[in-house]
Amino acid sequence: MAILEINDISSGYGEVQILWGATLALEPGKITSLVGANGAGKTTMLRTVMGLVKPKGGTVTFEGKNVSQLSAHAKAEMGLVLVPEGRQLFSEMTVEENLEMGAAPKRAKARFDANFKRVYEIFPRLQERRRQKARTLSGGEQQMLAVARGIMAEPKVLMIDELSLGLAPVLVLDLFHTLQKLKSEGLTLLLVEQNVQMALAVSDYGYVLAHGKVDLHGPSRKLINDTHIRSAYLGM
Amino acid sequence: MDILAFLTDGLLIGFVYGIAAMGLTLIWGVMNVINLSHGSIIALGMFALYFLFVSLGINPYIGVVIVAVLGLLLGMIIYAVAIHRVINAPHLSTLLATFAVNMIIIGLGTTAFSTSPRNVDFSLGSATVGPVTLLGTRVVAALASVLITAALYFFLYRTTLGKYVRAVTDNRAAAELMGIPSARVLALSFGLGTMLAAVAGGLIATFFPFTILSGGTYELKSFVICVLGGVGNPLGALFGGLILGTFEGIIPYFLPTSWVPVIEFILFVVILLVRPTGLLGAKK
Amino acid sequence: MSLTKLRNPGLWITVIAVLLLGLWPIVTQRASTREEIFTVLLSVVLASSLNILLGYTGYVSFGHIVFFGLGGYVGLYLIIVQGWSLWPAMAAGGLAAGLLALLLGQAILRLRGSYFALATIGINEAMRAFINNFEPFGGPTGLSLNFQTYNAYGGAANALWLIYYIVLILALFNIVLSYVVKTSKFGLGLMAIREDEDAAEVMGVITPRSKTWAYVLSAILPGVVGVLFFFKNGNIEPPQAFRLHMSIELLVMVMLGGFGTVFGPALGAVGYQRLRGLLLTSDLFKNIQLAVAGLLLLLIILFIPAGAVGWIRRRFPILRRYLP
Amino acid sequence: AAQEQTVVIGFTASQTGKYNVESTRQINGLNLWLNQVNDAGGITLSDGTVVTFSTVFYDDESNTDRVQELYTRLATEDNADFLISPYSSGLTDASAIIAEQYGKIMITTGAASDSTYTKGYSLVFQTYTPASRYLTGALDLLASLDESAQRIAIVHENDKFSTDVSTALNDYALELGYEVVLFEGYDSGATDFAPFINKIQEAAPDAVLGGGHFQDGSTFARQLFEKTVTPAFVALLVAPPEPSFSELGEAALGIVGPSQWEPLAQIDASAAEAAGVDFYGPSSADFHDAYMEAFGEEPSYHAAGGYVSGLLLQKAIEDAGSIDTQAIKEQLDAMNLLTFFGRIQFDTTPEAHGLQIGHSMMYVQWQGMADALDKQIVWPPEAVTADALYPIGGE
Amino acid sequence: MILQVSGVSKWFGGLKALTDVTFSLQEGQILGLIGPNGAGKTTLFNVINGVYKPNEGTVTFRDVDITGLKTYEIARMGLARSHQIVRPLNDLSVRDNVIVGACFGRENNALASAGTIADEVMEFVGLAKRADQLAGSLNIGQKKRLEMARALAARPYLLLLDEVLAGLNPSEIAMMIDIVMKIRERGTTIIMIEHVMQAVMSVSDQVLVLDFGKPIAFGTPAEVANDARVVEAYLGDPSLAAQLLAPSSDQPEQDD
Ligand SMILES: Nc1ncnc2c1ncn2[C@@H]1O[C@H](COP(=O)(O)OP(=O)(O)OP(=O)(O)O)[C@@H](O)[C@H]1O
Ligand SMILES: Nc1ncnc2c1ncn2[C@@H]1O[C@H](COP(=O)(O)OP(=O)(O)OP(=O)(O)O)[C@@H](O)[C@H]1O
Ligand SMILES: [Mg+2]
Ligand SMILES: [Mg+2]
Repeated sequence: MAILEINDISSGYGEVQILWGATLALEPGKITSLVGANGAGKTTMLRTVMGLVKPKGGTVTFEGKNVSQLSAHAKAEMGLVLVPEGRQLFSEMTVEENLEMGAAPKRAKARFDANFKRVYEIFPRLQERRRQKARTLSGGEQQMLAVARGIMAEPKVLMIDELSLGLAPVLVLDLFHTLQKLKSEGLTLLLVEQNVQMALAVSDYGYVLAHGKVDLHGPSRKLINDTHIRSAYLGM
Repeated sequence: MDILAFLTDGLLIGFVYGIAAMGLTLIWGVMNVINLSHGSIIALGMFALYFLFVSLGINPYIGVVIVAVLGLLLGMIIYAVAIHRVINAPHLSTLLATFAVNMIIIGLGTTAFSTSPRNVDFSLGSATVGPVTLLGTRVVAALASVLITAALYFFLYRTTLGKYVRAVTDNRAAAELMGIPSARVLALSFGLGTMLAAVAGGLIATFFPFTILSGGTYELKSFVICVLGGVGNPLGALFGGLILGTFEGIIPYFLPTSWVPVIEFILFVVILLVRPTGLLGAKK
Repeated sequence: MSLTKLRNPGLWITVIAVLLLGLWPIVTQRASTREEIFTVLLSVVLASSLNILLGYTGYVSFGHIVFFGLGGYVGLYLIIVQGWSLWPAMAAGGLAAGLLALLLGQAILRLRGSYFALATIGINEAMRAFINNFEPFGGPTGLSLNFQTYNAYGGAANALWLIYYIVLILALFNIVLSYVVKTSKFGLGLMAIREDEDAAEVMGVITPRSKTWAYVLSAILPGVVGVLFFFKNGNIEPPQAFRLHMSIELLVMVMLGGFGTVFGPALGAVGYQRLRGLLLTSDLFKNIQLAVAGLLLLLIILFIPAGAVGWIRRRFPILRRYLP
Repeated sequence: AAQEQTVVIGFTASQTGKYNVESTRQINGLNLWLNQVNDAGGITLSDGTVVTFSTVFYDDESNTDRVQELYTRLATEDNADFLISPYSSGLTDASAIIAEQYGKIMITTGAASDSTYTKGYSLVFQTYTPASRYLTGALDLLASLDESAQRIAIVHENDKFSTDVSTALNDYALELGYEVVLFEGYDSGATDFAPFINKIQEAAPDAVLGGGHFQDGSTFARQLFEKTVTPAFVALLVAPPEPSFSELGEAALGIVGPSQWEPLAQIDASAAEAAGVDFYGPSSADFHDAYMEAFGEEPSYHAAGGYVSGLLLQKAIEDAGSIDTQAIKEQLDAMNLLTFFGRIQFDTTPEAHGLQIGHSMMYVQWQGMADALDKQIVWPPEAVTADALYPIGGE
Repeated sequence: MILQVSGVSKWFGGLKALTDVTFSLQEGQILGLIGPNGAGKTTLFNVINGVYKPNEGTVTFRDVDITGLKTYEIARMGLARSHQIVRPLNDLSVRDNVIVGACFGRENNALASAGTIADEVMEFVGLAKRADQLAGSLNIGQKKRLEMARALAARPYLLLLDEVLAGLNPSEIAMMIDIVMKIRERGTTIIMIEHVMQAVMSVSDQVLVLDFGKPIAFGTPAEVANDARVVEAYLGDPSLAAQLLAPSSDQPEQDD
């Protein structure tokens, strides 16, 4: 049984339609990656799932419940959390306050202290900067904070848009290891990545989005080794 | 005659200015909405207190508490009806919306109450210390504003709900993604700002006569105070109020009273230029 | 700037719309229509001027009326006390306003966002309070014009028509001006400032200079029409000359019509002033006109927050060309 | 057969904005007059036409923006035959230009400034005692009460009306040999007079005169009392004659105020006889009762001003026997009579045409006990209803 | 020598973001600027183009000391940059955004000629199709390209690129690299900050590595990649570094 099902979803901005009936499902406890060219509609998909963009058609089902009509905060409350593109930090609040805000869902409160400790372990740099305003962090530090804030929400499904964006290589490697660890603790992950190679390497299953539709999907291993796919979809 | 008297009178009124400004600075700093209905809401607070006192015979200080509750409700209603739709719209839409609300309140208020002055005939007596005469009502108002400032500060910077308020203002979409019900939080903030305005009105009504138009003066002063103290900073509002009050108290000692506004506003602009984020620095 | 730009149909649509409105009382020769349209055209000038600062540059001025008031005072002083005629007095009013903007611009345009808006309030109030104490301008009593002054312009009736023609010409001029500014390199720099001042600087826009000139440009015509208005009004007093409320109404007009567009502020001025005018004189609403006007305004804001022209531009992108 | 004609009276009222209260009372007064004339069957002109009256009015929102627009509309679209001024001198100045330009007679009320009438108008007529004589009587009163009073403080709202009044008062005081120890204005929006009062205390005057409008005046009085600063004599503009001034309780006690008209002053036909002029219209008492009945509140002098502005028009029409502007202007120019409002006579010199020269102020004072205050006329001597309380608070 | 940075330090309160950074750059070169997150790379750009005034040290651009000049003065001297956190002029069209760059940059073009330049540059970076769209409605990748286009339109002598490759997929990266090479061919000097190693290593003539605000290595890509301190601070352990650098072999110009 999939934990998150996105069924035949269509959406766009104003008159412009971006998604044309995309379907995808996440297996619980697995890492799924969603790849595709620039402008394919990956970000739009995530925003639509969260309800930041109103779907024009299709449904989103989370843990068997139809959540298409719920607001973003209600979904976050249920454990469906997005680390958005462009970070979207609370720029005038400190690092620590940003993390606190991440723990807004009730379910996150119980594990607040543990999560706090954990994200500082993953990103010691954030601990050093904890009283600094998010606005003044370096690009990479902001990215760390965005991911850390997502983890603070104690999600059941964590969707990350462009995890590796602007991070130093050493950190990217670390981070993918951390994701594996989170997965082993039962978290379900959806990664949207430009670093296709790496995304497919850590994920169990992959979807390829092109022109607002899912063109292709399958176990990551298969995708990554298929030369046709590599050249046609992954630009490799 | 002692300059002390000038100073004390200025400070006492300063507390009240501070609390009148606090609602404005809260809504402005926290929600980034410049609330042009601030003045008329202050006036509604005055009228609410007046009717509670005159018609129902309720003690003004119990009245102020009732006024606070009414103010909170009114604010949430105004938010839901007039502001929610445009809170994320570009540019100054919210400014226009509150301007329209102001027109409605003043229009209806004038029809209902006319602009004839009302007076809450209530006194706590006065005490004379040396050259200084202290009025009971003003002292109570000053104490109340200190309490309210402390409470507001605590709320915004120490409680989770208060932090949600700041988070929503900072980045509404992100707040939603983090599970913060942004619409409710915004309504609450606006409600709080309105509540403060109404309470300020209620307190002022205990010692000044007023009309439905009286709020305008306090609105203007509130703008000045927001700058002195830094927009969005409740402590700053109190501080700014005290400075303004002190100016108003002291300047007449040296100069003709009619120069008070000239000096006051020039100083205001100068301070703005030297310390754009307020004397205390804006806390956001 | 090239002449081909002046062929833009959008400019001419706006000019012709205002011209038609302006000609209406001239054709009908009805004095009361003239007065109604005078109020409207006056606002067109004020709102379009403000738009150069507010709409193009993104600086919100709450106290723009200070230029109107100062211009009016300088002009009336010269006419009444120094015996000047209307024409040089108008020029002097505009000049005074422009100079004030130039001086202030250096200082307060360093402030951003709300802080600038607040400074403009401070300046308006300081000016009002100062003139209240300034004896040459009559202090609180203000200045008032002798009825005989109008004789030099063919009597009061003729003077009122004359003033009307002038304001019509100024309104048309202002629209062309704001179009020329908008489509110039200078205007592009202003809009870059509006969108992101720091980024604009990084691209080489000399922001202090551009902002100051925008401020000056937006101040001159209000100064000129200030002289006209108070000359027509016959007297000037500080609270009327520096009425903060009117500043805010100007903001409303700009926003209502469409922030940053050429046609928008004119449309907003017409819409707002006629709405108020009609409510004031309507038998049904005149007793509660203020509240009704507020309600209508609120509905407009809630349903077309980008202003009429902004809304059309967004809704029908093809029309953008025609609505600069 | 008798023809019938409706004469239209046009004006703007401040239904919103800061002049709302005064303006509303003024309009109430005017409407009372209008209803009374119409109920009595109108006025019959010399050609037998019966004239009745109707009004057209708009809200001027207490500011000049649209005054000219609206008066032009009244004069040209609504075909108003006669105009009444808006409330306040500033708005009246703007409207006078329009009245004069369209050749409409305008009776002004609530517009006290002298300057309006020195600008060359020929059709504008003032009902109020002008600002230059508004408060001078208070000094006469003071002189009659206490010859030793020497030091006076003049404190006023910094607006046109109050400044005009205070400047004239200052001149008069110097002329009488008083020492003006403080002459200072305060901003129109002022609510806190504490620093101002401190200053007064420091100057230690025998008398304080000045003020502005109702709200600042009553606030000032209240704060004087609360700060226990009580000069022997306090006279304030506008506020004290208002019936609701008594809501201040003890703080109102002893405060003197100039009034254009007072119900207590029994002005009727017999008074006219004594003065050797004609009397016209209702007596003070009749007006008072009729107003009470119509509006359920005590008439203030603004209400009386509104009423009398219509009454003067009526008188001029009757005397002219026509509604021709020129004929009526002549009647107004020649007018010299007593009404319940007081003497009425207009200046006819070109320098100050239309300025009110017949009417003069009365001065009232709140007396009695704090919870049962009475307003008494204390000046001029011929109208006095009670001896002035002096000094305030007793020796 | 087009740029000379000598002894530059910048601190924010107690935090030393840059300490005594010194380097110089030959005309026509590409300098890669790398280092861990928060190393001070963007801050260095900000110091060079005048956003921040350094607490110590000087910046000399084409033999003129530009330390402490305003950003617009520096821009007009022929120094353009892109922003890591994109700053599009949202309510202007893509074309107008680029025109701003052309108008106010070094050449101080008139509107008409700026338009021509803009069209050319948009074509160059692949934004031509979006010319009339509002900049605010672009997605991140497109905004990055817009940043680049605006900077290019200024026809600068020196171009500072802050992570323009982030968020692009491999084929797009290849295309961008192509663009960068072409810019250099035109004679523009470039400093680029990047975390995409294959790319920096393949285009840079020199690489400067910052760590905690201090330069820890400076040299050719190969020298830097083999520097032990760089590997430790930035790339991770050597085997991973090798793995990272590996794909660059089958990288070049495999466009589609
Ligand atoms: N707010 C918006 N308004 C209008 N169009 C938009 C908006 N945001 C994105 N688009 C357009 O929608 C299309 C899809 O964008 P989206 O961000 O979903 O792509 P993506 O797959 O996430 O791309 P990338 O890999 O660059 O992040 C793009 O063409 C973009 O221009
Ligand atoms: N305005 C500021 N106030 C305080 N600290 C700041 C400010 N700007 C930057 N910093 C800090 O300075 C350090 C250097 O930041 P900088 O943005 O230069 O890093 P960077 O090398 O560009 O990193 P990244 O690769 O993550 O973008 C960071 O730790 C950042 O938090
Ligand atoms: Mg994306
Ligand atoms: Mg950086």
